[in-house]
Amino acid sequence: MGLLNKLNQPYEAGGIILGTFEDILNWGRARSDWYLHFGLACCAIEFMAMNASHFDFMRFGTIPRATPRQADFIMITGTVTLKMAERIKKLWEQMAEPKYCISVGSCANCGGPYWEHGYHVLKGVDRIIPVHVYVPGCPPRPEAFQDGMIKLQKMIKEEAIFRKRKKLEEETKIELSA
Amino acid sequence: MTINEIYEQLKEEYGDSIIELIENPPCDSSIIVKAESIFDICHTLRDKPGFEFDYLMCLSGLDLGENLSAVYHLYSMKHSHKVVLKTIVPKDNPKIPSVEKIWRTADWHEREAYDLIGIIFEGHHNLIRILCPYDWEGYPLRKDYKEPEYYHEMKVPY
Amino acid sequence: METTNFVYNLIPNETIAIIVISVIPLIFLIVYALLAILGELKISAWIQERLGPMRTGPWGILQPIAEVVKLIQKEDLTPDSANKPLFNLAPYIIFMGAYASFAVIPFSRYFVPSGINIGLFYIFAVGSIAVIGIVMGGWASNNKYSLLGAMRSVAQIISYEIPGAMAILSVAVLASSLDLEKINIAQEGGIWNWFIFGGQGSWSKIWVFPFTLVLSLIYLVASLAETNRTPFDIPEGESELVAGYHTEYSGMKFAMFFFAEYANMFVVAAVLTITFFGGWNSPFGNFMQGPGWDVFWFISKAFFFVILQIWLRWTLPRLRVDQLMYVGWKVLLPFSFICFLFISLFKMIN
Amino acid sequence: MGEKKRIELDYSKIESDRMRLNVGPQHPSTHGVLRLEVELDGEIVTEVVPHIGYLHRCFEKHAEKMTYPQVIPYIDRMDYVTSMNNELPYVMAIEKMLGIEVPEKVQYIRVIMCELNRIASHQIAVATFGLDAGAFTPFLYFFRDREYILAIFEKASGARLLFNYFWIGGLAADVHPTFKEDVLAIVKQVRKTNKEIEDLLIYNKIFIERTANVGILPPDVAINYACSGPVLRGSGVKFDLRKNEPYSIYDRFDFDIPVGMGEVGTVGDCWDRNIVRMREMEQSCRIIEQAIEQMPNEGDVQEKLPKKIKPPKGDIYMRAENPKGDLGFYIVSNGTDKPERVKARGTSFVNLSVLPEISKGYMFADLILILGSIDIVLGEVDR
Repeated sequence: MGLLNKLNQPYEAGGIILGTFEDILNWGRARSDWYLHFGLACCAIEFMAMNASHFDFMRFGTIPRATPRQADFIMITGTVTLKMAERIKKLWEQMAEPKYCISVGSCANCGGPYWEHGYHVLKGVDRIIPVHVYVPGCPPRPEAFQDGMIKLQKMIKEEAIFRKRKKLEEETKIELSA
Repeated sequence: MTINEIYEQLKEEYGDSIIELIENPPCDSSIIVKAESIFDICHTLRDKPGFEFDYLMCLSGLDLGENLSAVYHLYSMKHSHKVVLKTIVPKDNPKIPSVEKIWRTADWHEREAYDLIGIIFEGHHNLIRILCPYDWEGYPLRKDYKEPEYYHEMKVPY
Repeated sequence: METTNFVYNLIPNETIAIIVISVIPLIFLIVYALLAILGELKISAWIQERLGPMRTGPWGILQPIAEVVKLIQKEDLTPDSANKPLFNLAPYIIFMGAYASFAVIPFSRYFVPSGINIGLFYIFAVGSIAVIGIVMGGWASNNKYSLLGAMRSVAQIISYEIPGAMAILSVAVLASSLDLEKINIAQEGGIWNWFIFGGQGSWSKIWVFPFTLVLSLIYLVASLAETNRTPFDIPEGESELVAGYHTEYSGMKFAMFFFAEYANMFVVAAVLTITFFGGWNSPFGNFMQGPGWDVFWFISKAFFFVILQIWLRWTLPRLRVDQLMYVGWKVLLPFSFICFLFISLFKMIN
Repeated sequence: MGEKKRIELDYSKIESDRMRLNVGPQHPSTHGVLRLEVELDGEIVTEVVPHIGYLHRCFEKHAEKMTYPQVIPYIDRMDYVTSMNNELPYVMAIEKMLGIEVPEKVQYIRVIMCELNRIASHQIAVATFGLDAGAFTPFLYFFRDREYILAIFEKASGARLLFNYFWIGGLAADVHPTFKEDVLAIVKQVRKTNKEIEDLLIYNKIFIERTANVGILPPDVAINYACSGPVLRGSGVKFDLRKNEPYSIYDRFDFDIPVGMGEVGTVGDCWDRNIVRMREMEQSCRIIEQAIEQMPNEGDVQEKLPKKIKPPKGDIYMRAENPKGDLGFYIVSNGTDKPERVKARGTSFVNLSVLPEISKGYMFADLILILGSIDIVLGEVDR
């Protein structure tokens, strides 16, 4: 909606209100992540197990959506082949902002066991779409999935909505001084 | 029926088209047949009483270096006997008659062999790539295959 | 007994009072929708031996609020090839259809937003507006899945409205009125006077009981179909049509569909409550009867049916299109006609 | 409810526009990354063209570059829900070429693991089939139980999904001391859940209406398409490699082959294929119980093998009964420690090819169910 655009004016003052407001907005986005599950291979089965009663992915406030339009993050679970890569790119483009990506499993991260002779395997989904969280493993245990989810939530919570540039500057200053 | 009996009977019927019987236990024995007559032989094997190989277990393509080869593993549900047929064709003219009309399951097997090895099955109704993308170049399972640098602007090697 | 709206007593100015009266259902609707979403998440989790959302607030009870906060921030996509005016209009029409029904729903004898004498008729009329929104959204999305979903949905809602209406009509016959308040008042005096047991009257009403029972079941089934809930959720059947008619919607527009679905669930549950289950009346006669209890009884009965819908959703498989039509036209419709006929005869004899 | 027959449309009499719909590769119910090009006349499917290869990971190319034991992890990743069963024919083929007899204890552990994995695989199959029909809850009940089975695998091999447990000439490691009790407890739990699912889903009126008389596969067509496993048995053909061509030690156990009988519809419909899976779980339980009883406690789990495994020159085709059907490996050895060619006869690959044949003339919603009843795993289709 247009709400964000209006608030995104370069205010100089008003830090507290915007800061609190930012926290609330970030809280909402971090706590209610609907996902587009892009099940490709073995990791998808682990992901199904993760959705099931033992691990219960919905505890994190996630709801599976079948259509990319309503999803907040895409979960790439499995080997990305060259034939598939273009579809993933298309789906990523169909998703509504703000959007995130979790790459699960060695195959999606870097090609996994297929990195050497895999003539038809894309060596890492980050070659076509931006990835926010990598979950290693072949396949990762459900606990690793949960850790990835918590990492994503943490990342969203610390995101800057207003005065992005200023925050970035501060962050780089801290990094440089450290 | 053992593979030797099948070989004898086929030899009787087809003569020169049946080249030889290879036996090397503990591995499988196989009958090497000429590529041109594979359709007729398969037809006989499926329909003639006593053979009745109604089940095509597997159809594999092989790269033998100079030649390409197609291997047919047949099974009979009625008599529970098996036979392995092999055909060898030169790499520059890899044409084998399709057995898709005999066993419908051969449809996808042949498309796969065409896709990965590059054997052309004559008489197949829809011989297009099946596993690789339709615009893929080369036959990946050939020994001399080199993977492409780029596919649709995506880098292929690591 | 003439009912009065307590808001008019509180606020002398009529214009302000009307605004307040129309806002109260909206607030109720929003609160209810948040509760229902949480209920859906939690009930489904309990049925499936899970916990459901746990990390947003204590026991995850703030989950629906987080969802709303998020949906507000989502980008509002309009596909390039979509018909933009219709695409943007559709969610509002659907929501309007659901919200307009609240104008006549009597929460208590002291709070009836608009006491018109054709309440039942009105609910059915505005309920059908949603169909226009669905077909608009489905067609304007320019997506084949949306179109298929919208077409299925229209066929389904229209065909299930008839048995539903027949069921409601028989109540109108029993109560001799289409006015929702009068229907409520006609069921006063304990559980035996509810229309599921034939309304007020002598013991001879026991003959009506099988027919009213069947009719209330018919209405329950038809209402499931009208709100696109399982086992009749084929318009948005996830395993076939991705997300049905709202496949291309994102952000707040999708939230409108979402809200409208839950609002519709409440409307059908409320109609069922009013027509067959005594509305605001206490099941114990004069015990626990009063202005406050009215609201309590009405809402708890309606929530029971909402929970029933959620329960069914997580238990049953989905029907197919042709089976759905079969059930609607060849099973429910003849049965509802037969029951209606008997109830009318009974009313004539009495 | 309504008579559901395959609808034959006569286009000489009616004129209607047809719509081409693309289902997949990202679709909630294509069981992974299958893409179907569907031609619809209203809701009726007039043509289905499956496009596969979206998960073509070229396992066969890798196998040529690896030594024989190194191929096993790739075989795990082929049909990733039945890894134990995948490994079995491969190691049996190499063992046969090398002429190795594996120890008695290993045979029993292999059989028990395979049967447990068969149960786990069938649980996923029935669960996702229910999901296709819109029933979400049975899915979670099955996955709850599957976790217990995975716990056994994890205790034995250290992995939850892709085990690399069957090695040539034996096993990677011995089982846990409490193995027998754990397995018997699971068998009990599986039976309990199956009862529950039968009440909740299998004999549900709506479910029967949806699946009976849908996607009928006649036995002769099934054999001609070389279907196997529950797809073939659902059509009433009593064929199971464990009985017809016993490998490993399957001839020592007493069990039945369930076949589709058309109890609620026609022989070979979706319901039959599904019930065969349910009943096979029971038979697997029987096999496990017998195997646990007969299994020796003492013994080694690994045969002494040369450092480099070099099977003699030649080729071998070995097949075994995978949960999804008969899985075959055609292995060509050139006498070195790397195989010349490993070709896998993917069960799902062959079973899937029958889909266009049996889905024409049904509704679009039925197509999804027919696909679900075939129970494919795209990892094996595309390899």
